[in-house]
Amino acid sequence: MRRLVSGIVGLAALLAGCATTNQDNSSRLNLIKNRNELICGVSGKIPGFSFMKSDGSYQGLDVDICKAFAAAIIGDSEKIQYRPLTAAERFTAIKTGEIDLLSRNTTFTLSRDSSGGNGLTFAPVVFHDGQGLMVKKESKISSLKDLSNKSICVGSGTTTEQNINDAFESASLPYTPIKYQDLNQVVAGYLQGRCSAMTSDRSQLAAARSGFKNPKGHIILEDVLSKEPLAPASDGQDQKLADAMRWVVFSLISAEEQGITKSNIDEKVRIAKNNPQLKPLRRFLGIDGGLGEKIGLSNDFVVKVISSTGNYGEIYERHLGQNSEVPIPRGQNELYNNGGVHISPPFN
Amino acid sequence: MKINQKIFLQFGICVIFFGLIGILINNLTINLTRTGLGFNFSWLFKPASFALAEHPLPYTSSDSYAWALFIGWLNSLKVIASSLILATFLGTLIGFTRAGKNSLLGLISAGYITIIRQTPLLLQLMFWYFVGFLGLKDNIFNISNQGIEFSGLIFSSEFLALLLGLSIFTSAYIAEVIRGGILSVPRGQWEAFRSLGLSERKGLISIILPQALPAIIPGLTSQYLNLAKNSTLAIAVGYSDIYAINDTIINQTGRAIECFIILLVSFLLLNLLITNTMEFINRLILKSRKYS
Amino acid sequence: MFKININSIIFIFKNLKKTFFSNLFNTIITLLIILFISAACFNTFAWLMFKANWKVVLSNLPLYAFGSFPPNEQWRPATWIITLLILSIFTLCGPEWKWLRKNLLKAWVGTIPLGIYLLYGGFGLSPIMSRHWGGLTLTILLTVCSSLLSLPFGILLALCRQSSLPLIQKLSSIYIDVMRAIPLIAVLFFGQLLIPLFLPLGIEIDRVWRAVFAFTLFVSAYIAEDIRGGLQSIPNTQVEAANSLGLNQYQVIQFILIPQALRIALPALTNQSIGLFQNTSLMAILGLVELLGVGRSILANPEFIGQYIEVYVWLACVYWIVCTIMAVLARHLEQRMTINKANF
Amino acid sequence: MEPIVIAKNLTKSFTKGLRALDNVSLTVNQGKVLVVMGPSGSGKSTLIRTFNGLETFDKGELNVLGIKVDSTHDERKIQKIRRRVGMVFQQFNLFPHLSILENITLAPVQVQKRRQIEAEEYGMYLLSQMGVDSHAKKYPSQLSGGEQQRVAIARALALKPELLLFDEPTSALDPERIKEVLDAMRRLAEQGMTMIVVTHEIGFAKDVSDQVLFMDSGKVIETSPPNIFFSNAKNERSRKFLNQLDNHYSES
Repeated sequence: MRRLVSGIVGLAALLAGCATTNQDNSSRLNLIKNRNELICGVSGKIPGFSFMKSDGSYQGLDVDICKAFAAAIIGDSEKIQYRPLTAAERFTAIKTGEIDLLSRNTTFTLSRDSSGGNGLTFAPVVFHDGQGLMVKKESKISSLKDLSNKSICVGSGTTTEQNINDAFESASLPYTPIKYQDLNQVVAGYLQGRCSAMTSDRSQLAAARSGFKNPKGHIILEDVLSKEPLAPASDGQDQKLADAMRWVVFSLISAEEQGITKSNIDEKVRIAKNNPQLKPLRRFLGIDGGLGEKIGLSNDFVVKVISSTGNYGEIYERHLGQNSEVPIPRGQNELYNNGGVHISPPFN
Repeated sequence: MKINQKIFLQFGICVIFFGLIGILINNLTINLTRTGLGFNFSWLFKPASFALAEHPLPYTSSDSYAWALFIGWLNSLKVIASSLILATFLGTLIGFTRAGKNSLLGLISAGYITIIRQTPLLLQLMFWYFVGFLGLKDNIFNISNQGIEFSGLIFSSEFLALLLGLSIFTSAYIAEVIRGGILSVPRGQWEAFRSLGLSERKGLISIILPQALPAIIPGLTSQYLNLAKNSTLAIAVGYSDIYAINDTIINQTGRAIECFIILLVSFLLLNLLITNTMEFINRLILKSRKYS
Repeated sequence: MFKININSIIFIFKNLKKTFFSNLFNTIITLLIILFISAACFNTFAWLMFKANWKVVLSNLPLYAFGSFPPNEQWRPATWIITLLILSIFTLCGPEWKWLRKNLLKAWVGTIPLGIYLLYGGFGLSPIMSRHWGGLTLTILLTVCSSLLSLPFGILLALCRQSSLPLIQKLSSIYIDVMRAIPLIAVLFFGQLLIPLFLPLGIEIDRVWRAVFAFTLFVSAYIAEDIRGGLQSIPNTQVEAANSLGLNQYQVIQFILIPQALRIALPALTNQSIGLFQNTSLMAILGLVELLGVGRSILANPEFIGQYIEVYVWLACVYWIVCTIMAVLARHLEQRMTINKANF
Repeated sequence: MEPIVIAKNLTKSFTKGLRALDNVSLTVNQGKVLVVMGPSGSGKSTLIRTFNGLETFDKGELNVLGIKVDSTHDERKIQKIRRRVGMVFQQFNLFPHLSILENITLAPVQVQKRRQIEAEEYGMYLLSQMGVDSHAKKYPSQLSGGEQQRVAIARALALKPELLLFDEPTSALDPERIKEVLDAMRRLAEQGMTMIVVTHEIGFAKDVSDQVLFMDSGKVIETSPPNIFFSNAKNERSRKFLNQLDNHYSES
């Protein structure tokens, strides 16, 4: 009997050994190109960032970032498969290769970025946010202290949950967290009066408030519980994909800085081609320098990106601008030379 | 010859089976090393750093993940135990009215059963919570959308919605089990107690029900097990049961495999608890029948 | 189920009268119940007609039905659903039993490849990726595929559990018992998030099929137990009779045991598939945009924030109608079967 | 005269030490009808069930249609025997999920690999022989017991067997149905079918059988031609048994 068991174990081990896949340094970048499709993890439930329209398509800032990546990597901003993900499953989805990258209101933090933590790598921040609290005007709550012993509606499995805990704990205020699975449940809980306040990123609070019947009846408290720089992320082991993502985001910012827009990109390319002196512009648009190849993309990736999504300012204006459904003042999301914090390193 | 063949067949199947498992585990280890997570349980003793709305035992966010999971398990147990009692009560009541003579009540309970059985539990839970409990605007008899305060004890509306949703859903199934049990008692028994002059109610309780119990208990057990499993839908109404806490922890630590194993073990334990209790009850019933 | 003819109404009224007049207590109870029910009905009606805002349902009907399937290709899932409906009607008022068994069964099995072809496209239709599948279409696809896949699995497991080989018997018992002990959502979680961890790099299974796989793993354990019950209630004399005719072990299983076990287990099996249909709603928690998932997605649209009561009521109605159709079909099938009821 | 069944010293004991078969030896020649009688629990059923391998035995030898079987119970040999030996059961044991015709054609098509049409033709012929051909499309539960038993005989005949075993074929039937089954069996005997019949029907045994074998407690007590057995049984126990049977039938 023992011989039988050891034989089985041995055989199983042998079979397992045969099945070991060759661990070369192949990047997901090639996989995406071969597949001719980008699998992009989004939330699908956050107005302004990613939500489903009545025709079933996704729309929002996060979605446009996905499109920019698809344009850069594949050359076609429509070749995307969107995966709506819950907050809880998003990192597992990246680690298991279920999605190529994540563009889903994800806060850039040390433990998520590090190999000892969640093992991701973040692209540059696409939206600077901060966690806030929204309360009803009639409740006369004006600061964190007024929320002592009150219930607060939180989305589960997010940094918001941790931040609110840290904030109340450091102020030694007791509170009751009511945890829901996604934002519209948090909104429902808050509107129905289950909680005295709801907490989320301030952008999401604003977005949610814009959909309320009486937006003026709700105020977002001045207390900012945390910095929430939201950034796309990919698997930390995949340096090539991370590089590509990083510079696609920078290209959006840099294009706004240089005044290159969706409508004038062709014009700019023509000008750059005819003027050998415009060295920085020629490098940026991939006419000189071969920058794109260095990060595994085509040299003219910037042209593809801008002509399909426009620059960062255009994307912002489309989904979060004054005339959009979810108006959020640009504030610190302006460029560095305009009072904000977005800046792109040089394309050299 | 025959026996050898059998051993050979089993050996072959073993090789294939364990080989497959070997391949899968091998893939898992490769994938886990790739993600840099590895496989261990030492994180269980790090501080959880999230708060819980409901904790039957003292809990703060600086307690360990293990303690948080245990609290979750207790929360599950709490809602399972209480809805088990409520569901049995409701189910028996509806089962009786369904098998009883009052046709109006019978019609109502039949309607109740079709509505409850033909819509998904998840939807029902969300309905009870978001529409039912959160819809309560005023504070009547200490009932508000914050929950119910009952002589110092506070039951949150999440707990109550889950309790109510699970109980109502399970009661429709229990009612059918009870009805089946009652119908399994020979018609002659009804005639017998009626001819003795016993009232319908008394006859049902003292003559029919005891005889129906052996047919009812197994069905009841499986409904209880279903209830326990369905309690994991707590996540949809914001109640911190074992699954919801596992979910939060997976999100914070990324330890999906470990958490899944913990979930498996906790449910195997729950199952053992329920089946053994029911078996004990079953044996008690059988014993009492022998003496009588 | 709701066949009410004049006679039965008269009967009900007579009965009502009897309970109504039998004593004061009953009278009060009856009155209270009637009062309560009519109040509830009136309130519901008033809400349905005047208070509710049905725009959230009406303007999103294609979304509920087909998810984000491209509008000009929506005839494809529509064709499939209509085919299923027509088949249901045929089965309900079907002709002779024998013809029914020979051809309708094939037709039902044939709806799966038809559905997959219509959804995926290819061979003359433009290909559509599974990310576009959603709504009722996806719900039905999940139900139909999982139930038809889990049937053979369940039969195999049941046979293994009855096997005379101790090892196989143990393995399948462990599988069945463990599967029946854990909650469905855990299995679906496994399917969505853990299966990729067990696959080598570069091999991916579509998330819809992973859901189907997880449902199959789960449901087949339950089906196995139902079939086992059926197998156990087949008297041993049937096997003896078959043996005496020279049928070998496999022929006995194929021609005698499985057909009879399936007939006995039929009510349990149809209940499983109705349960499965309802349980596909759990995929909404795990991020698939099936019927409930569509509802949740729509609620995130700034235009419809906070209108969840309408959405829930609407979804409950859809689920209820489909489940009732399934239940009626199932009962019809069972009645057809009882004509040839086993005489043991 | 070729022997179809030769049993030598068959012995089978149950776990409690009781003997179901105790040193049973017998020979049945081609074209002969052997009737086995005995009180219930005497091992008659066990005996004929060993002939097509439904029961095993511990000691002894068995030769059916030239195929030798011993206590190892070789599955392949038993399969060969079963293809050439038909059996009719007390409870008919028709397959309830198959129509009458399907019941009959199943084995010829699946075991003997005959063509469906051919099997159906022959099946219809057998059914008409048994007088139940009008029920071919019906299901077993729609037939009376006697009809079912005649179908069961037709089913056993469908494999064109060289030996037919009957295990109390009439004891589950109403008295008025017994005759139609016995008549069918009589006709088979006239056509020269070799048969081993466990039955309590004295009339049938007297008229049709060539030999009567009397068993008690697993032992063969007596083997005699019917005229001798019924008029002048050698053994005390046989006589007692016959007396009881007579009483029973005169009462009923």
